[in-house]
Amino acid sequence: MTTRAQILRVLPYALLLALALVPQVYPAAQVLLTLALAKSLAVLGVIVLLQAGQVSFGHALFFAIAAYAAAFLGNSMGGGEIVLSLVLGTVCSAAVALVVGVFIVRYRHIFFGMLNLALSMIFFSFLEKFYHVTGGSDGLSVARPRVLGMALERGPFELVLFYGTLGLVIGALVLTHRFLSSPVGQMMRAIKTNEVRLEYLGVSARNVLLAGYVLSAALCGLGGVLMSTAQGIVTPEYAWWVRSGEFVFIAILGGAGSVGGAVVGTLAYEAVKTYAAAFAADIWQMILGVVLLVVILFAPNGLIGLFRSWTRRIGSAPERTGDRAGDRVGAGE
Amino acid sequence: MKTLMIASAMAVALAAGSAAAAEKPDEIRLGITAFLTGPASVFGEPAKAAAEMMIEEMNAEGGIGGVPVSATFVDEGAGGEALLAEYRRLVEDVDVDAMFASISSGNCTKVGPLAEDLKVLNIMWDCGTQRIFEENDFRYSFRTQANATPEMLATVLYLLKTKPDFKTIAVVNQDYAWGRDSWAIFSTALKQLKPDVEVVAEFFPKFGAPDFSTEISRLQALRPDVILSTSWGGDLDTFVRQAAQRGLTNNSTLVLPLAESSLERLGDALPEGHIVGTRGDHYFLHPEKTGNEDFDAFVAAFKEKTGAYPIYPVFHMSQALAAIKAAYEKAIAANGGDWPSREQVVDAMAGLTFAGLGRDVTIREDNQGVEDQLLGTTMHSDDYDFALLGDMMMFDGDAVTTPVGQISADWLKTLSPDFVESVQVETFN
Amino acid sequence: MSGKVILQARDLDIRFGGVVAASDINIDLIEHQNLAIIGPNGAGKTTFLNLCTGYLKPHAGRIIFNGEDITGIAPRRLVRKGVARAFQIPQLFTEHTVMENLLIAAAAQARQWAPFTRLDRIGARAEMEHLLELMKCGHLATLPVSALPEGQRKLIDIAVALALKPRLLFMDEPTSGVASAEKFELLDIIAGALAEARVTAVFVEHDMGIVDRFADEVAVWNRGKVLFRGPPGDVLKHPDVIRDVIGEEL
Amino acid sequence: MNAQLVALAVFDGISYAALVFLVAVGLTLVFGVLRVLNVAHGSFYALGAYATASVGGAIFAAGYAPWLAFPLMLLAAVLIGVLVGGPIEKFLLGRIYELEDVLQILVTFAVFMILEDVQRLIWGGQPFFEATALNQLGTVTVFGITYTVYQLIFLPVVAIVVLIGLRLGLRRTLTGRLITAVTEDREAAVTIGIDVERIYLITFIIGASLAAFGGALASATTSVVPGMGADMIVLSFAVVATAGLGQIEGAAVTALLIGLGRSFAVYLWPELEVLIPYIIMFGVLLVRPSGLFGTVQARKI
Repeated sequence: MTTRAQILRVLPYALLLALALVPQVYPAAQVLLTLALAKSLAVLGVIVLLQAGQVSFGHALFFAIAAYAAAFLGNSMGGGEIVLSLVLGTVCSAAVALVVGVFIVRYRHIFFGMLNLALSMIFFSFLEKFYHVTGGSDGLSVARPRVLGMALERGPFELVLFYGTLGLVIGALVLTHRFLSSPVGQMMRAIKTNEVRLEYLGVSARNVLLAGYVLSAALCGLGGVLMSTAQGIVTPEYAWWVRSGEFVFIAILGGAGSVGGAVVGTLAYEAVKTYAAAFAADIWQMILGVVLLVVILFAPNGLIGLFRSWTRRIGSAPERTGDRAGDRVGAGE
Repeated sequence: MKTLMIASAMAVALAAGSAAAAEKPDEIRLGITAFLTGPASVFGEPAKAAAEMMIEEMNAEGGIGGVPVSATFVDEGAGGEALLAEYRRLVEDVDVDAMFASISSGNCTKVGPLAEDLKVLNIMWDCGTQRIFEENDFRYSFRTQANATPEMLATVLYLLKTKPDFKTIAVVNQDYAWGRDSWAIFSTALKQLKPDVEVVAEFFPKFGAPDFSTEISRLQALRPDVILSTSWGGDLDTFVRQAAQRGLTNNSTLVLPLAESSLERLGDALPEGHIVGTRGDHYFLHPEKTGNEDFDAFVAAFKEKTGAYPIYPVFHMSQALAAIKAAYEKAIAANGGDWPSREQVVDAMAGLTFAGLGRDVTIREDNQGVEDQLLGTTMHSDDYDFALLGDMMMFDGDAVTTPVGQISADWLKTLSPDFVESVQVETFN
Repeated sequence: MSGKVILQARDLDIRFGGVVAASDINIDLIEHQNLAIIGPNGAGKTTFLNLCTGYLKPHAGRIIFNGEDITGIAPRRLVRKGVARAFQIPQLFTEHTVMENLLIAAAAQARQWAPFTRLDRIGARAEMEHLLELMKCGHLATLPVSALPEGQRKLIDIAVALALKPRLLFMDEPTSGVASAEKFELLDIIAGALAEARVTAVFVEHDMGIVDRFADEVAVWNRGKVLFRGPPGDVLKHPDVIRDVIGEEL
Repeated sequence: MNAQLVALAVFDGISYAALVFLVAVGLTLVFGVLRVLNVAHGSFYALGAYATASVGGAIFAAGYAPWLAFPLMLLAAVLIGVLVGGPIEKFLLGRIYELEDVLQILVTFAVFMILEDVQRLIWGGQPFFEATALNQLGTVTVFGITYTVYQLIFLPVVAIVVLIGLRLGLRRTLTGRLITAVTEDREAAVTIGIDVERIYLITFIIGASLAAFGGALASATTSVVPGMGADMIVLSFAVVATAGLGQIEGAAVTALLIGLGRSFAVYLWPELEVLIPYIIMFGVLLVRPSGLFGTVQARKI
C-alpha cells in the first residue's frame, strides 16, 4: 500500500465528512453548498455523456423540465411533498429524454451539441411565451414542500434539504460510477473511440447512447428539482444555454474522466464564482475564463486529474503496475 | 421623595433603554444589488455611481444618526444563484443592516421570501413588478418607488389627455416579464378608458434583439396612430433609431414609458412630439426641483463624474437612501434617542415619508411606495443636443396606484372613461 | 467443392461514381474451408467484405447466409447471426485495455448490458483469458490498446471478432503492416485459434506464401469480378493469375 | 398575405440574412480548416462593432468627412482580425489542436468570457450607436414603405461580394488553394509539405476579420451593447450546423433561409420568430444529418 493509494482511498471520505460537518462548522455556507451539490448532479449528467465523447450544449433543458414539473406539482398541492417532487421531476426529465433521445442519439459531436442546444432554447422560449402558465421570465415560486408529510420551518427544512441533497449526491455518484464501470457503461465509453467496432460487435451504439442520455437527463432533473426547492423559485433561466455551458465548464474543470469530478468541480467553481463576484464584481467573468484556460492548458484532466498526478509524484515510483485502476483516468474512483 | 422619583424614573428609563436600545454600531452596512454586467448595466452603473456619491455626501454630513454608511455592491448579472448566494453571504457573514435589491423584477421576486427568512430589511429599490406586494405579505421588504401599474396607468392618461382622438395602436415590447406585464396593464387600462381603440399589432421581439427592420416594415404598412414600447436600454435605442431612420416616427406617435433613461444617448435620433415617461418623477430637469441648490449641484456633480445626466435609477437610488436615513431617524426618535434595533428600523419603515431627488414618496401599509408620475412630450432645444421633455404633466400617485389589498388586473377593470378627468394632474411647460 | 454452403453471393453489383467495385459477383463459401481472396489493389476485395458484412448495400444482387437473405442488413444484426469481421486497420477501443476490449465484445455477444455489474466481473472473463492465451497475447491483457504496436493490434482485432463466437469470419489483410519474417508466425497463431473455435474464415491477402500455406481455397478478384477460384496449388500457378496478380505483387 | 407583403417580407429577410451570412461564413471557414468551433467568434463580432462605433463617433464628432465611415469599417475589421484574432490563434489555439473537441470549444469559450469583460472594461455598459454610414446612403421607398438603402441594398451587395470573393479567393489564389487543401485533407496537406500552421493562422485571421466586419456593418443599424456577441454566436452555430460544417455556400443558403423564415414569421406568426433558426435546423438535419451541404465522413476501415 503506497502513500498515494492511501491518499486516494481516504480523500473522498474525508471530503464527504468535511461536507457533512459544514452545517455545524460553517453554517453560512450551508445553503450555498446545497445549491452547489444540486448543480453537481447536473454536471454528473453531463459527465456521463462526455464518456461517450458527446457534449450537450443544452442539458439545462432537463434541469428546467424537472424543476418546472416539481413546481407545478407543489403549487397544485399547496406545497407538495419533497419526495414526490423529486420522483416526478426526475421521471419527467427522463421521459422527455427518452422521447427526444430517439432522435438526438442519431447525431454526433457538433450536431449532437447543437440539437440539444436548440431543444433547450425552444423550451426556454416556450417558458417565456406561455407566461400565463409559466410565469414568464419571472418564473414560478416554489412553495416549501413537506418532508415525508411534515411541514418544517425554514431552519430545519434547509438542514434536511442539505443532508438530503448530500445523500442523493453520494447515491448518484455510486450509482453512476457503477453504471459507467458496467458493460453498457463501457460500451458507451467505446462510442467515443470506435463506433464502427461497436456496431461490428452487434451493439447498437444509438441504444447505448440513449441509455446514457436518459440517465444523464435523470441526473440533471434530480439536480433541477433540488435547486428550485432550495431557491424557492424556478425561472426560464434554468433552461438558458449559458447554464448548459456552465455544466460543461464545470465538468471539464473538475475532470470529465471521473464521477468525482462533478462534485469537486462544482465546489471549486462556486467558490471561485462567489468570491470573484463578491470581490471583483466587474471582472468575475474574466476570472472564470482565466481559470478555465489554465485548467485546460495545464491540467486537461481537470482538478481530479491534477490531484492524481500530484499524489503520483508524492507517492513515489514503486508499485507502478500494481494499482492500475488508479493510474487510468477511468470511470472514477 | 423627589430624589426617589427621579431615581425610579431613571431606573425605568434604564430598564426600558436596556430592553430596546441596541449598541450604536461603527457603521451602517448596506448591501446593494445592481446589474454591473449585461444589458441592464445601463441602469446599474449610474445607480452605483450615484450611491457612491450620495453615501459619501451623507457621511460627510455625519452619516445616519452619527454613524457612517458603507455599501457593498453585488452584480445581478452573475445570475440568480450567485445573487442569492451573495445575498445570504452579505446578510449572514458580513452582517449588513439592510439590503437594497434589486433592479430585476425576477430578482426581487426571488429575494423577497429570502429576506423574510433572514429577517433583514430589504428595500426593493428599482424593480417594477406590481405583483410583489399584491401577491405577498412581506414584513421586511419595502418598495421606495412606484410600480408598473401607476407607471402604465399614468402613461395611458397622458396619452388620452394629449392625443384623445387616436384610433389604432401597436405594441413592440421586449419578450420577457416586464414587456408582457406592462402591455397587459397598459392594454387593460386603455380598454377601460377608451374602449374604441383598435390594437393592430403586438410584437414581442426577443430581449436584446439587434434588428427591428421587419417589425418596422410591418408597422409602416399598418400605420397605427400610436406605437407603444416599454423597452429600455440598447433595445429601445435600436428600435427608436431604426424607426426614425425609416420615417416611422413621422406617421405614428411613439409612447415610450422608459425613454427618459435613453434621451441623452439617443441624441437627435428621437424626434419631437413623442411621449416619454420617467417611471415616477425622475428627470434631470425636474420642473419643480431645478433651481433647488442641492438638486442642481448633484446633477452637475453627477454629470461631471460619469459624463452623463442622472436617469431614473439614480433617482430610485436616492429614494432608497433617503428612506433608510429617514427610517433610522424615525426609529431613533421613537426609541427616545437611543440606537434602534433592526426590527425597530423595519417598524419605522411603515408609513414613512421621505424625499430623494424628486417629490415626496410615502410607504403605504402594504409596503408599496406611492409616487407621483411625470410624463412629457419630446421637444428639441438649443441648450442640449438631445430631446427634452415639454408639455409635462404630473399625475397624483394616490389616484393612479392600485388601492391596498387589490390586484391591479382587477382594479383596472373597474375603471371607466370618466376616470381620465377625475385624476388630479399638474401641468408644466 | 464439398461441404455445406454457408454463404452465397448472387449477382452482386455496386459502383462508386464511375468505378465498378463489384460486378456480377457470384460465389459460394463452404463451411470449414478457409478462403483467401487475392487480387491487385482496387480489385474490389475489401468492397466484397464490406458487402458481406453489411457495411455497404449492393445496388443489385443478393447475399444469403445460412439460408437466410441478409442483403443490406446492418453489421450489428449480421453479427448476431454469426458473421464477424476483422479489419485491415484494426478497429479497437483505444482508450480501453486489451482485456476490456475482449470483455466488451463478450458482453455484446451475450447481449448482457448488466448496468450494475462491473465489466471485469462478468462471467465471460475466464473464457476471454483463454482466448487471449490462444492468441499468445495473455501478457498484454492489462495494457491499453493505444500502447500496442500494429501487429499486436491486428491480433487483438481478430481476438475481439472471435469473442463474438462467429460461424464465419472475414479478415481484411490480417498480415499487412507486419514484418515478413513474422507473418507466418502470426498466421500460425490465428489459424490455431480459428481451428479451435471452428470458425470458417475468409481473408484478403497479398502474400502468396501465406495464401499457399493457410488457405483451403483461393479466389482471384480483378476489376470487381471473380476471375478464378480453386485450390491454391492450381490457382497460384495459372499464367493469367501470375501475370495479373502475383506479378503485380512482386 | 398579399403580394406586396410577400415582397416586403422578402426584402427584410434578405437584409437580415446578409448580416447573418457575413458572421457565420467566418465561423464556418475557421471550422473547415482548424476543426475548432470558435465561440470567441461572437467576441470578434462585438469588438468590430464597438471599434467602429466608438472610433467613428469620435472622428465624426471631430468633423471628419462622413464617407470615412466605410473605409473605417474595413480597417476596424482587419485590425481586430490581425491584432486580436492573430495572437489568439498563435499563442492559444495553436497549443490545443491535439486536444478533444470539447476542450477546444471550452478554450474558445474561456476566451469569449475574457473578451466580454475586456469589452466592458474598455467601453463600459452604455450602448453605443453610430449610424453615419447608414445616414450617408439615405432611404428609398418601395410599395409605400421606407427602407434604408444601407439595409436594403448595401448589406446584401456586400454579402454577395464577400461570397464571390471567398469563392474566387479559395479557388484562384495560392493561399486560397492551400486553405482548400487543408480543409479537404489535413494529413495529406502535411505530407506534401504545406505549412499548416501558417494556413491556420491566415484562416483564423480571415475568419475573425469577417466576424468583426459583420459587427462593423451591424453597428450602423443597431445599438452596440454588452452581450451582443453571445446572441450572434448562438445564431452562427445554428447556421454552421444547418449548412454543413465548413460549407461556405451552405452558410449563404442557410442564412437566407433563416432571414426569410424570420421575416415571414413576423408577418404570419410573430411568436415563432425566435424559434425559426432552430426549426430550420431541425428540419434540415432530419432530412440531411450532416447539414445542407455537408458530407458524411466515413471512417477508414
